[in-house]
Amino acid sequence: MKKGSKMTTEYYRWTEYTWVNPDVDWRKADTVTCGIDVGSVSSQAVVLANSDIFCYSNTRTGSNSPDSAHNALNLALKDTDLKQEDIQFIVGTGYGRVNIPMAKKAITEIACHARGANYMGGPSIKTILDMGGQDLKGIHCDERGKVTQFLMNDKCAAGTGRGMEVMAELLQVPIVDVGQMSLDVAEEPPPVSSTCVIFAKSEAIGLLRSGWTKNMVLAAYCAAMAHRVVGLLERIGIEKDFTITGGISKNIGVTSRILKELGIDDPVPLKPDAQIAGALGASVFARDLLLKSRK
Amino acid sequence: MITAGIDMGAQAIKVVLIDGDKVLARTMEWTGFEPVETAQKALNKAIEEAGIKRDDVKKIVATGAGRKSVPFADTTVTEVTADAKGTIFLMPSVRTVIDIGAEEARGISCDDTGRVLDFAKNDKCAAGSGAFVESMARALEIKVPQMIELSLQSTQDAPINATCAVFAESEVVSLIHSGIAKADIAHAVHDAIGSRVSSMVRRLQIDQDIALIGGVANNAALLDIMKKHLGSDIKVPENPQFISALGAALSAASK
Amino acid sequence: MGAIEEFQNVLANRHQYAKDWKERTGGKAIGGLCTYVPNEIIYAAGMLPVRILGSHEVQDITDRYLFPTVCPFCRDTLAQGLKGRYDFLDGIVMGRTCMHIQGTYDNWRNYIPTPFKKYIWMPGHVWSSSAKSCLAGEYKDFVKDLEEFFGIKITNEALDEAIDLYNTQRQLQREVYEYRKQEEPPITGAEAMEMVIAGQLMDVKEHIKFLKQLLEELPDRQLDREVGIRLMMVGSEMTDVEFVRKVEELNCTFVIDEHCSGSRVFWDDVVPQDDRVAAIADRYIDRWPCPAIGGAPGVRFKRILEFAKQWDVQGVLLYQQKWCDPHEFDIPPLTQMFKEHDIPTLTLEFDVTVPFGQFRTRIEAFIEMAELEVL
Amino acid sequence: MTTSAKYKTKPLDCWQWGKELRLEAYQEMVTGHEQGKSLILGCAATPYGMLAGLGDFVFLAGEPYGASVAADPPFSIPCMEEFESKGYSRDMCGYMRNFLGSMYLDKYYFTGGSFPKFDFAWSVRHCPAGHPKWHQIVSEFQNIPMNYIDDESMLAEGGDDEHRIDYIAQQYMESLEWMEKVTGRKYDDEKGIEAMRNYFRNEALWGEICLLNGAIPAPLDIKSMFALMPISMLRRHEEVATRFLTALRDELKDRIANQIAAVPNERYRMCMLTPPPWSFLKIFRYLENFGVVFVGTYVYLINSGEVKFRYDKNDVIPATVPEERPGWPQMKTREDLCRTVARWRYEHPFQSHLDKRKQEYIIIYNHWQANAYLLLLNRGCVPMTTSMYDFQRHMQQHGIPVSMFEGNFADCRDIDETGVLDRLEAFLEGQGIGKITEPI
Repeated sequence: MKKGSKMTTEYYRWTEYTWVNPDVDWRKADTVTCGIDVGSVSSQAVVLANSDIFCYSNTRTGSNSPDSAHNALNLALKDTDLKQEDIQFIVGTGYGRVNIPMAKKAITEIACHARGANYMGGPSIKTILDMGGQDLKGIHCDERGKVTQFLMNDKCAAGTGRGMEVMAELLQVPIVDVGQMSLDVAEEPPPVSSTCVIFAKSEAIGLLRSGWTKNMVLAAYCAAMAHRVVGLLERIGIEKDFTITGGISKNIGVTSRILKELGIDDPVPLKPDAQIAGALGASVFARDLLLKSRK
Repeated sequence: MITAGIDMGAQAIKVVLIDGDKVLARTMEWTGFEPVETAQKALNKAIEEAGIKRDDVKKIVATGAGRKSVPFADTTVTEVTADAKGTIFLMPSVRTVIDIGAEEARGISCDDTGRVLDFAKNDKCAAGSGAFVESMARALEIKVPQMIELSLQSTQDAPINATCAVFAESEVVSLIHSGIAKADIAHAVHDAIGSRVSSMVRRLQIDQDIALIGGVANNAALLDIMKKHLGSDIKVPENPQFISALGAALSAASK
Repeated sequence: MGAIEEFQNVLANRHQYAKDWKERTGGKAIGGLCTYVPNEIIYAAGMLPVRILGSHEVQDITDRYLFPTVCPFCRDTLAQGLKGRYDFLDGIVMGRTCMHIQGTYDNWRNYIPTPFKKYIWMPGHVWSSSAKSCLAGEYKDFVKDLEEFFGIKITNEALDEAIDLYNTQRQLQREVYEYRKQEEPPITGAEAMEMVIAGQLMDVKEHIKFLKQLLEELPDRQLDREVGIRLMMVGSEMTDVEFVRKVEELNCTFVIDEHCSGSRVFWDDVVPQDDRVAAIADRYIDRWPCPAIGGAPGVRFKRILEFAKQWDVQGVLLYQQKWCDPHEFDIPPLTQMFKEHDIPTLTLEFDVTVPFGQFRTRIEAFIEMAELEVL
Repeated sequence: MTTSAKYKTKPLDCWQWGKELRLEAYQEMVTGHEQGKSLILGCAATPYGMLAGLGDFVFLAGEPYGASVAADPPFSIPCMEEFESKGYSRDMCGYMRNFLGSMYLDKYYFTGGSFPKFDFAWSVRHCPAGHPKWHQIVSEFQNIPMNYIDDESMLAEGGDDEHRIDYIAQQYMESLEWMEKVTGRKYDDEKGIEAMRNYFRNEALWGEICLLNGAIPAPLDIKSMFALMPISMLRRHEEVATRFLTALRDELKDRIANQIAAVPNERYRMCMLTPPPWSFLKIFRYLENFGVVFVGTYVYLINSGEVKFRYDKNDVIPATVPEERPGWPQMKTREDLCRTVARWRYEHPFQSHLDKRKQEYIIIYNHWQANAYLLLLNRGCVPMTTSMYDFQRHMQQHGIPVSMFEGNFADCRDIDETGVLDRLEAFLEGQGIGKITEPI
């Protein structure tokens, strides 16, 4: 039982990265705060100097939260002269938020994503779709980025990052290429009938055997995923402006189809990075809490 | 008469060549994306191994999910029938056959001739299948064999509440995050499958010998748990993953 | 020992409690499925009414009896019977409501040895003018069956005493709920739950004794905890005290509830009349109904909203036992109703066991919405 | 190589007539209002003949409508998604989700035009909570009055039935008064009684027709039954239905006498308890390749049809109409009408006592000379699944082969078609039934 039995490359893996803002000197800042988002699949750390992003990182979550948090923070600080002890207040968020030793407070990713999206996209943003590793969240917030209502996917990781990874691995396609490939099809194939990771997998195998190209399968899967997400959003209702956060926000194959179904052509772009919304929001909260504690 | 049975599984294709009640060869290939070619390859290998010629093979019977797609098969038979036939041939005292495959689990009750009397399947849910173990292993960032070892070392119960494989995966992740030992999680995963499959099997009449077949039958941890759940010993034949193919080859003789 | 501890003991040793009671009094114990079983009549017969509840443990024993799309509560209760945990019962009584619990009763009567079995055909159209006489007829049959099967006599005196005791029990529990209106309730939601559930498991006289003790303790009972956000719990069956306790660790307190193992059980009294059984029947027709009693939700919705206002709740937890269609029907309109009154709601879908890790995020986020402190 | 018994076959002579009657009924649901008829929503088990007392009316039963929609996935899926987007759960009754979704979308299946507005809703609580709550959503959305009858006896046993029948009869009395109030019309007892007489007669006729399928070869197969049933389902109260069903019955007797089969290669007879998965009727065509004929389903034997089960004799015979039964009064007054309907409903309800039903399943199986049962574990229909495992056990104890599959009669997304066919093929192999290889 050899050949092709186990894939050698792990196609689902995306490369971890970090970013430092050259125009910000943290030593001049009155507050240096940090947010760490330990998600089910990826972890981010964002450091704010006053209200400016100083640096951030995006790493893969390991099987233990404290380590994942450390990795994320260390990577973020790697190319800087900032030390952990220089950070005045750290807020933890995400799946592992309760197990982040250096965090003074834990706040849910729902509040943090809203706050982070508000920071990056401005006060006009009212509806946020967060597509993470296993959770889908539809979030309503006010102009201050305060959550007014939210909805999460129930008991099923279908239509989430994990699902996409399984597909990438099955089709042996680098995860970063999935979105673009899914758009390179002559015409849109019918969506796969099941977004359940396991069944979509067997369905995909069936389709490939019946002669579909990888692109067609990816298109069908992205479409099904988008459809499921839209179903969730319809239950919470969409208000202008709309934006997407989380890992899948980088998968144009899914996002473009979601926007098409919703009839939205001008989603608010999130700069510098939609995937850090949670950690960024946590960092903003950290700053609020720090200032509050000084009063 | 020499006959061949081909099991067109979702993950692997298996071929068994028999002459009457004598097994001449067994081969297995990963299904890949051209199953028909793979099947042909596996068959040729088997013929080679058996040291016979293609024309010596008088009848070919295909079974398994992809059984209808084999152009060179004379006829087909469902996995349920094949499982029962193959198992009874090796273990005549068995009346209940449990087959846990990559994507579906089956419980079959049959008579002493291998005729199927009743059966239950959970083909709508992957939670009771080999794929479940694999995706859980992925969540634990270990390989399946490691997971089996760990499971056997478990000391604590950590029940997985989820009934859906995908959801269970997120639950496993949260168990990891809440600091539960990997061994106990591994055990919980096997227990989740074990309880699903055995509760399905318990819908059949079980009063005599039980056999576990299919690739997963080699999973000592799961076997252990199945025994506990069914409160009975469970027999495992040699080469359990070849039973369906064997059953198909046997049914060729009768068909 | 404080009254709450007493209740907790009964919960922890519920089956032993009933066995000891039988031992002590030489009386019989009758299990009840659903809240339309008239405890007054069972108690008047000198027997202990025991509400049959689940244990919230992972189980697969019911899978060959009930299709998995039967609600978790009904599967969990049947599992208890199949595991022999209720083998001390001398009888089981079912009050007709939804199909799910009827499935539980059907399998119970077929596969769990129980000497006395009674199915009470609860009228599902409580607004019909003949509903009361119909239920009175059912309850009179029930009295007759008890008398014949156990060779006893249920006297008017016994009925009067039982009616009086259960009205007292209801009255005292409502008084305890009054305390939950306070800015700093002296009793948590989990504790209140333990009180109400215990009342469905133990001898009403004894329950009353502890209720009185509790009412003496409450005025100067100090809880060393933050009240946090004031929540209401609305749904079908809820006996998972552990879940509620964990939720209340997240800076919130349940101050009121509307569900079939909480206030819905005890809120309405029996109004005495010459025909005692008819009086009891009237109570079960007039009480505010379970959603499985079809049509017009007005009654239930109105009271839910009144509760939310009187107890000054800041948020509502709507929980749904997966597959429970009667309640599924009510959740969207309930959500809408609260929305119109600016009370946020969080809906959670329950199964036999609760994946708290998953729910935690939603509950915390829900509480954060109400916490201005965070912003 | 298995060879199949060959029978003559020919289409039904009254097929065309039946088709017209069926289309008329569906048409009326659209045009009825313009013709000044009142349009009333109910469910399959509502004794809607009583409505005739209010004058001309068109009756739309929720379940058959939901079934028609479900049979057409491209129309059905958007309906269900619309319903779910309102926050309702996907595991609720499939008929209802199709019906309400089509109401919310304001798309009426039979015309594609807008969804009918009803004068009022009048349902029966035969699946506790289900139908009254379903109609409640309609009455709130369309702002129309609703009322319902509670009469399902399910597990009622022992004790005195009279107070139950009183209660049901009283509900009918109150319903009629309520109808007069909400429609402002005077209720004509004569008309109501007359229509209910037709209703009873046609139920008995349809029941008798189902029983005729006990003959070998079966003169009628389940697909034709599903096509003809709407007449007994939707027009039970009409005299024209009596004429049609009588003609159909006589033709079937004639087919039996001449050994004319519905399926020429019949060699293995199966029956069901429930409706089929409406989006998946091809299952029956597929099984004909194995020489399998479906001879009937229990649910349409007792719902939209009536038969008499003789538990002591272990057999089943055609039913008589209530007024011809010993001890039943002639219907003269409104009280008689309500009392008769109440007693009739109580004695043969949609959900009769489970123990009785178990016995009935065996009796009808034997009457139909069937070889096996096909059971559908119907997601989202509690009354039809709750005790299914128990029924299966009971059947197997009586030596009946049972094949069971999980699916949904009204939600195509819940059916794994290849999985089901695979399962059936395996089951038939166990029964020694393979595909018929020689051309039919």
